[in-house]
Amino acid sequence: MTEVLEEVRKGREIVSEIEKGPWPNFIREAKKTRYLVDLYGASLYLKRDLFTTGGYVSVPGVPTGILMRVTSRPDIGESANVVRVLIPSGNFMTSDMMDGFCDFADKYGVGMLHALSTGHNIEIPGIPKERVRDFAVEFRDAGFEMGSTGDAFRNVTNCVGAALCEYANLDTMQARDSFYDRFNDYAKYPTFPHKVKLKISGCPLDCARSTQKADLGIVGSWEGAPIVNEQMIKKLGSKKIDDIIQSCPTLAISASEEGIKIKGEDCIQCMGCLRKGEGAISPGKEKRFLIYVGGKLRGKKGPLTGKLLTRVNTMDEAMNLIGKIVEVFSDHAARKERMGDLIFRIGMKGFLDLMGMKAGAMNVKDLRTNIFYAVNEEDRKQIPERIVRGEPQ
Amino acid sequence: MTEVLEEVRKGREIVSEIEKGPWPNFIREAKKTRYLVDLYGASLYLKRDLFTTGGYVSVPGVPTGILMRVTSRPDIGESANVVRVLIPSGNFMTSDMMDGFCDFADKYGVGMLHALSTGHNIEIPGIPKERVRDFAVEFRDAGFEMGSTGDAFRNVTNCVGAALCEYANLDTMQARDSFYDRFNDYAKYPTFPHKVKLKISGCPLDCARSTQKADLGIVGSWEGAPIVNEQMIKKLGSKKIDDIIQSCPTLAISASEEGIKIKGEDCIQCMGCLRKGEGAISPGKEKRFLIYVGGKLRGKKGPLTGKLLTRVNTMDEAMNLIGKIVEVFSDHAARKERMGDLIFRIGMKGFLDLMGMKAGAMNVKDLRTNIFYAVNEEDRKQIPERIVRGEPQ
Amino acid sequence: MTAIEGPPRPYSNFIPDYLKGSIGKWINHTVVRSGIIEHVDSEGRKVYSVKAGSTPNGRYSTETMRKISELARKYAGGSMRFTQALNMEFITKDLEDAQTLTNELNALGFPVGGWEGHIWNMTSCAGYFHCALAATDAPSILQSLANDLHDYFDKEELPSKLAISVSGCPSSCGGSFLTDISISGIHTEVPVVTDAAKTCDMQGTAFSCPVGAIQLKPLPDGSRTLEIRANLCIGCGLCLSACAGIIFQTPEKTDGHAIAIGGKASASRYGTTLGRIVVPFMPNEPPHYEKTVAVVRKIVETWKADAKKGERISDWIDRIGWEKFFMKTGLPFFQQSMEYLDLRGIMTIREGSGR
Amino acid sequence: MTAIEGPPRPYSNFIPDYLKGSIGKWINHTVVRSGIIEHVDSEGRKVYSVKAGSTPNGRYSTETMRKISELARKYAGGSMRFTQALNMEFITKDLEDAQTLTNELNALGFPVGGWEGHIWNMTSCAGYFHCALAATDAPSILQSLANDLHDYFDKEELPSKLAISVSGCPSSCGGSFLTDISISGIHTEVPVVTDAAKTCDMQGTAFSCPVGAIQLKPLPDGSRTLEIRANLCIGCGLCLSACAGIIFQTPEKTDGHAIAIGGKASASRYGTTLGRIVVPFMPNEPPHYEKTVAVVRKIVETWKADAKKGERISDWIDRIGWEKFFMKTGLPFFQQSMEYLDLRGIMTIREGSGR
Amino acid sequence: MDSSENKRFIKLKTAEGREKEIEIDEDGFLVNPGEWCPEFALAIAGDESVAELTPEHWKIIDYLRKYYMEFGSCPPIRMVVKNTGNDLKKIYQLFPTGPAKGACRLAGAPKPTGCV
Amino acid sequence: MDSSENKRFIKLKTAEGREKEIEIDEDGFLVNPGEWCPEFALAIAGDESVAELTPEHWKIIDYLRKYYMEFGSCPPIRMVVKNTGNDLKKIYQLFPTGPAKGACRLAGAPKPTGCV
Ligand code: SRM
Ligand code: SRM
Ligand code: SRM
Ligand code: SRM
Ligand code: SF4
Ligand code: SF4
Ligand code: SF4
Ligand code: SF4
Ligand code: SF4
Ligand code: SF4
Ligand code: SF4
Ligand code: SF4
Repeated sequence: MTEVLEEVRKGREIVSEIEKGPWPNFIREAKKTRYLVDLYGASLYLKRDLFTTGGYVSVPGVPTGILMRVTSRPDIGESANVVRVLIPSGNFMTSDMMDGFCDFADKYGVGMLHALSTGHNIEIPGIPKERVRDFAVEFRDAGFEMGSTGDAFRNVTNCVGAALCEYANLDTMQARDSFYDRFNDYAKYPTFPHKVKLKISGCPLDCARSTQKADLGIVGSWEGAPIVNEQMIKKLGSKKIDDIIQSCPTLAISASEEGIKIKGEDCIQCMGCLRKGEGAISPGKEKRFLIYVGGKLRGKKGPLTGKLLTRVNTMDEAMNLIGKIVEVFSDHAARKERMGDLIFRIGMKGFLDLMGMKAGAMNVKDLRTNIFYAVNEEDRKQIPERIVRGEPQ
Repeated sequence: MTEVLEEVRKGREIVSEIEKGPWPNFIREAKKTRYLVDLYGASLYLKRDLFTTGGYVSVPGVPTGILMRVTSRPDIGESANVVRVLIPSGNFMTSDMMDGFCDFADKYGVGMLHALSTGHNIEIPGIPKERVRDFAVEFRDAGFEMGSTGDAFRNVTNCVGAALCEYANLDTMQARDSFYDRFNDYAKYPTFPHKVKLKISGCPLDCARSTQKADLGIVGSWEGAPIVNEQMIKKLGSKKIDDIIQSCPTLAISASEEGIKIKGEDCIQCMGCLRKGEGAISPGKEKRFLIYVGGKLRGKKGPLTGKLLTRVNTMDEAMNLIGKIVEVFSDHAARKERMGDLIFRIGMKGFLDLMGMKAGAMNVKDLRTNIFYAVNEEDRKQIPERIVRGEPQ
Repeated sequence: MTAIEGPPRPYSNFIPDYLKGSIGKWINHTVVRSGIIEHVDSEGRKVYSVKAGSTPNGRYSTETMRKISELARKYAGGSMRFTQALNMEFITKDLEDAQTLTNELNALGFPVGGWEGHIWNMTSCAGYFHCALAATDAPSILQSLANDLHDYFDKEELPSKLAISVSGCPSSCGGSFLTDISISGIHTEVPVVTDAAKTCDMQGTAFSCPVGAIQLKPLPDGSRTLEIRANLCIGCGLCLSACAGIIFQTPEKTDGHAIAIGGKASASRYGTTLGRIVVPFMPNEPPHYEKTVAVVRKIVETWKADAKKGERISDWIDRIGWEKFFMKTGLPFFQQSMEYLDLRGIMTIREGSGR
Repeated sequence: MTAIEGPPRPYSNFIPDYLKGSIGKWINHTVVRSGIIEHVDSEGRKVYSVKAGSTPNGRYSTETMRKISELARKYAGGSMRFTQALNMEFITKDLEDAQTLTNELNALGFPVGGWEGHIWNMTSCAGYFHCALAATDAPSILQSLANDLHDYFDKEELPSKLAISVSGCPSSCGGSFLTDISISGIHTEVPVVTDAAKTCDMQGTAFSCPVGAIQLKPLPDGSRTLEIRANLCIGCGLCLSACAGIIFQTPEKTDGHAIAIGGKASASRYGTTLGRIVVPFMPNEPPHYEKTVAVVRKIVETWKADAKKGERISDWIDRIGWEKFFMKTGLPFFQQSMEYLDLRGIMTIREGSGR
Repeated sequence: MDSSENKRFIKLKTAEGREKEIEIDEDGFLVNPGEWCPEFALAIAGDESVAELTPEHWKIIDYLRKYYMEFGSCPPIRMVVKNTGNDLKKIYQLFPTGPAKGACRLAGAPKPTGCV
Repeated sequence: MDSSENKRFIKLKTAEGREKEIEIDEDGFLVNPGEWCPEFALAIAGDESVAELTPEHWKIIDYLRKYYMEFGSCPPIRMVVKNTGNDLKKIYQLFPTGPAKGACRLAGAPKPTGCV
């Protein structure tokens, strides 16, 4: 090597600035690896992304494909393909497992791990195209599955749930395990119109962000009032009890002999009182699982958060519904249309219709203000009748 | 008259049912007049409106026209034309004036007054077509103007304001009077693309509903904190003071030596504390007039409430702006397009552009979540520059 | 012919004399009883406003009106007014006058009431009584509601202000969508063009259609007629007011009214809100509209039982959410309340967690 | 080749032994200090979770990762996890281990922190570091922000949780729009089709465009090429991932990032919200992105000074409104934050009174 | 209702001296706009409180007719003002019942959509 | 970069015994889809871990080709399953690198848009 390219030199200056500072530093890490730091530096200097969607490599056993990455400046650095590795539920890994990943990264990659991707996979970057097949064989032999790419279920994620958290209405890790027991084909083979993400949270605090960044979200909850431990509540003292009462947005809580009384029909499971309760208040017994559909972030009309589809009583029902939803999605979405975009296009009522479900008050944030709406003959008969019968939703 | 028509007979039965009950009754009133009760009864029986838009009568001196009304069942009852009469500000009328209206209604109409229309005019219904001209001449001779029809300013309405109410930031009746001193031509001649309504409220409680059912609304308000009368506040006692503090949605109020302290920069002029204050809290000194645009109810996309255009410091400025707005409206609205529909079509920013005004944070309820938006070269330069300068809105 | 320009003014000519010195000086008001407010100015002067309920759509015989005018002469400085919400209002110079006036108004059949936790006002448009566009008869519906709920105007208490309005069609002249509870007529068919349309301003009629469903169609004889594209038409009925030759064919079957709740204008709490449609279609069933009255009554009673003091219907719903609203009232939820084909449709879908 | 189906499971094989007996039995937790939580189960058993900050975009050398793995072996039952927001988390069986571990992590350069009134997490996507779609370099921006704000992770207090995310483009892989403060890359030009597009799946590329701006254009020689209709294109950049032959021409001028605030997932208070764009465009100015950092710092400090305890940024804005937000932060209001050409555009207009 | 029962006509002499019957509706508006002739305007001017049709009147009528023939409708008043060089008051002096009503009727345009 | 520098070709014998050079891109996909012939598929089958092209393989390749000629793109896997009567697993047995990649390459369709 003779002269250093201008952009590489300038890039190095920039990179050495980024390397400073108190927070854990990705450049300091990268410099301990064979990662293309010079390419990265040049991209910062040039203010343009120097990676480009890579080509294609055929790897039997990874039907959803592998993320191919090339650079538009092979003179500075070449390829940077990456594999995504599915790890155990809750992102738990044993030390042995992590060491194993390190071994693979050293042998096939650039000696770097991406831990984790924001979709909660381990990524091993920098595997040259020629070595991907060999890597795949050896890696699968070691007991791991690659994936979370293509038009399939991406990695299903879950909060830590019952394994560590008193708010959990379900064992979320167990839920993810059984998802894969049942639906692995949907995750392995790319048969959907577009990717599908499922995230599972143990309670409405939604640490898995299943109401936001997932096509499908399951949130554990309950029906009626939270459970109040009378002895514990009384010990909290009146100031704290006041705090608890104030925390309820629907005013479901009032002071009582026993400390507090919660009107079950007024509770919207916001978790407010549980958070203030210091263990004296816990989720209700009648479990419910909220199914959200259609979250996605790159919306042409703005990001779309998940919409509540329905509540079911068991995780079994929830899983059945998931199966049904992806069928409907597969049958009706256009190519490369995410679930949220489908719902945006046909409307929530349209989606419920496809699902063979009836819209309920739980599906609306607000009612319409526009009086002009196709009320047809059927409606004209049915609406007053239902009023007379006071038919519940 | 020989036989009574089936629909009239059945109609009379219905009408005699409506005549019952404790609340002031419009049928009991109508029966004391020559109003076409049989026609009305028949329409209820037939479940179909029997009036139809009437023809045309030429009346010099009423450029905006007179509301012509015919019936589709002349065999039951013929015409029912109506004139709208502008009455004094605040809908105040002297007894003599009212008696005068009664005289006209007896002589030319059916002996009935519509007091008031929801647009706050006296209406004299039932003047036969042949007599409309004579009526108009005599009525104008008596000192009254008809109007509030056509593509012009409809009757401007206002809350009672300073004449009776301690919350008023302006003398609303005086404001309406001067509106007519200045803009009567706009009210008299139909030169707009569609009707324009202006309503004026003395404070943000908006008793004139100027933020809802008016193309143009002026709401008296102020800037900063309300005025607290320390002596009076202290007399209210701590329970009441607590109530006042609780009433503030922005938490602008805190307890203090002097009773309460209000952080002016946090006040959004919601009137909460004034309502609880029993006279101890009154509107601030720095008056502001909020200009709302685009309210209308029959929106094809749902009713449209008024949108805050800007705040000005004097009623003079407010009136100048009103003049400007109707010019812009006249120049840019399509035929029979209300102001609200125009704004809906071109967007608030589009409307502000036409007005030569800059959008400010006061114009938004929320900011957009959609990142895709035409940022052009100019913006790319300007935005970081303004960030650096921290330029205020 | 003396041309008068605009309404009679200045206003000072038309208000009671004893009001004049206090303008702009008011400092406090106290509700003496439902319908009577004492206003006090900075110099200690007092007046009393007396608010009396009005007939649906403000229809008065001149006979009655002359009596009212006489009461104003006797007790209210020779002048009276109608409020923004069309109640009668008299301003007396002392409480005794206010009370005598109240008795006289009652004797004439007019209740005195409103303010604070009461029904403040109930208004309706003309409906079948006078209008050419009505899909439902606003005055008779309002009469039924007022007869049913009148105790809340002057006797019984509610959590806060309640305003009710009824309009005969989506024009909402009565103020529908703005009041806490409102009813609005709705057509649900596509109108037809009859021969009588021949003499209409066809171009003008086409302009009148908010969705552009009306087209001019050339006829063989070189003349033109109007054509309504059914797939675009929202049945709004506006073309009927532009051209008498356009009519609905079976309004007795297809006309009805919708019920919306939660409108309010004032800046208090969450500010101005529009009514949202809880029942998208009710048939027209005069004289007493029992079903409609029952729905409204149910909403009022549920709100009364459940709301905290000072909570308007919109505030209440903001707090509890629609799901609880339907649960508590026992009203059925109609899919038709949910979504419709327009910009705001998408906004009615519930996203994410929370109410 | 043993085919494994799906991720390694059951999960019980991968968690510390001492956790197993307590699953589903937790009854309370207490934050011992920033980053350390004591969890107690119904039988009185306790464990401690230790949360440590991660590198931007989770990039670790195997050298470092082996050290971390060793710490897990020593102090956390031979296992560790990454949280939903990609911090490292270790579960120790006693407080002492938690504290020793904390010291060791600190020594390795990883702060222990988060929970309650702290920064809980800061995440970024790959950006220029690895991705083909980036309009801005997420990791270096996050690094700048984290260097600036790190005290709030473990030392200084904030009114409530604060989560920060940075994504290199609107795909928002980093979680933009979801977190209290988020930054997202944005392209502002129309891409061009180069010769290299020849071998792309043209039909598939056309499908990839969310607004249908891409058309297939037949060429004289019978083959086809792609055409981008500039008037429809929103510059989203999605076509670049479908076809490497499509590129932006002058990203150094036209690429930048937007700043959005107020996203949150939890059902608390008003429920899930999305971030709203307060600054629609900031230029890319590595290494330290001073302006961007200054804006974020300003927002954080203003919120800190003004919010009441427990108030997330979205709650705070809900309370004070956007007008006060701009007033208090002194940030300029950009017309471009206001309105855009789509369904929700109309919803950003302020209607009626109120916040 | 069969409208034929109620047919109304205006009888007039054309410039050429021919007798002509022109059908009008109950409000005096031309039923078949093609039948318009200047004499029609002359015949009904009185109804609209126009004593005499001066050149100033004709200028406005001509404009209205041209506009109507092109757009099938009466122009908005603002356009009349702009395009005939008269101010509003002047127009109302010339046509006391207004441009959109009286003047349009004289110009043979159909009945306006109303003032509601 | 001038792509001509990097041109790649596959040499094969057609059914008629002619020698033919077919241009491919760096990932082995046909550059000019018109040049496809069954021998191309035979020549590259091994790359996609297909040992032998049986009638079952050809049925799928034929379907893919037809679809590609009509729609200019590879069909979604769901459609392949539906229209060739094979279940998913079977298809992956036949084409271990998948229908949307390996099989499409054999059928001369362009490189898929990726798995991202
Ligand atoms: C690696 C990862 C970011 C990270 O640095 O950790 C990532 C990286 C990419 N994402 Fe992502 N996404 C990642 C999580 C996400 C998330 C967050 C999540 O899943 O929780 C989202 C937002 C949620 C959502 O799905 O909307 C996300 C929304 C997208 C989108 C937008 C899709 C849409 O329709 O809205 C794209 C573009 C696309 O799919 O066409 C995309 C595309 C991409 C591509 C493949 C674009 C490309 O071709 O270059 C990126 C590859 C980067 C690289 O070479 O390293 N990525 N992507 C994450 C891997 C997830 C995984 O392991 O499965
Ligand atoms: C008389 C009155 C109702 C009443 O019973 O008191 C009324 C009556 C009519 N309104 Fe109205 N509107 C009346 C106040 C309103 C209001 C309320 C207000 O002004 O405060 C509104 C809602 C606010 C608004 O403007 O949106 C209102 C919105 C309409 C509309 C909808 C316009 C729109 O574009 O949104 C129409 C239809 C139209 O203009 O094309 C309409 C049309 C009509 C017509 C003219 C329709 C017709 O041709 O039959 C009605 C005549 C009824 C009749 O013969 O008695 N009326 N109209 C009110 C007279 C106001 C006045 O004296 O100036
Ligand atoms: C008289 C009237 C104004 C007028 O010019 O006609 C009026 C006058 C007053 N209003 Fe009002 N409001 C009047 C219609 C309204 C309306 C419009 C309506 O009802 O159609 C509203 C807004 C609509 C709404 O629903 O939000 C309105 C929202 C208020 C509020 C806020 C109420 C709330 O719950 O948000 C107050 C404050 C209060 O009640 O504490 C208020 C308070 C007042 C007080 C009591 C304030 C005062 O005296 O300092 C005024 C009494 C003056 C008096 O004695 O007449 N006024 N007030 C209107 C009587 C209507 C009626 O007949 O019932
Ligand atoms: C560990 C983690 C779940 C996981 O499976 O990884 C987690 C676990 C807990 N969360 Fe969470 N939250 C986790 C991400 C989230 C997220 C997602 C995110 O930050 O990206 C959210 C929702 C997003 C949001 O911004 O709303 C989230 C919203 C909450 C909330 C509600 C906070 C609020 O202000 O609304 C609580 C309750 C609280 O803080 O009082 C909570 C509380 C908890 C507690 C402390 C509850 C408990 O009973 O222990 C859990 C501690 C378990 C532990 O010791 O690890 N967790 N939590 C995540 C740690 C993220 C991190 O590294 O910082
Ligand atoms: S979502 Fe609920 S159950 Fe799951 S970790 Fe968070 S707080 Fe616990
Ligand atoms: S969970 Fe929320 S809504 Fe339910 S009682 Fe507790 S604070 Fe109230
Ligand atoms: S709007 Fe305000 S000033 Fe006017 S009457 Fe109502 S409370 Fe008084
Ligand atoms: S007017 Fe409203 S916002 Fe202002 S201080 Fe009073 S209660 Fe607070
Ligand atoms: S609301 Fe409809 S029915 Fe009632 S007066 Fe207005 S236009 Fe007529
Ligand atoms: S009813 Fe309304 S939408 Fe239908 S044609 Fe008439 S004006 Fe148009
Ligand atoms: S957000 Fe954009 S730049 Fe970042 S990883 Fe995702 S696709 Fe790439
Ligand atoms: S940048 Fe986005 S909108 Fe523009 S052509 Fe490409 S995919 Fe379509």
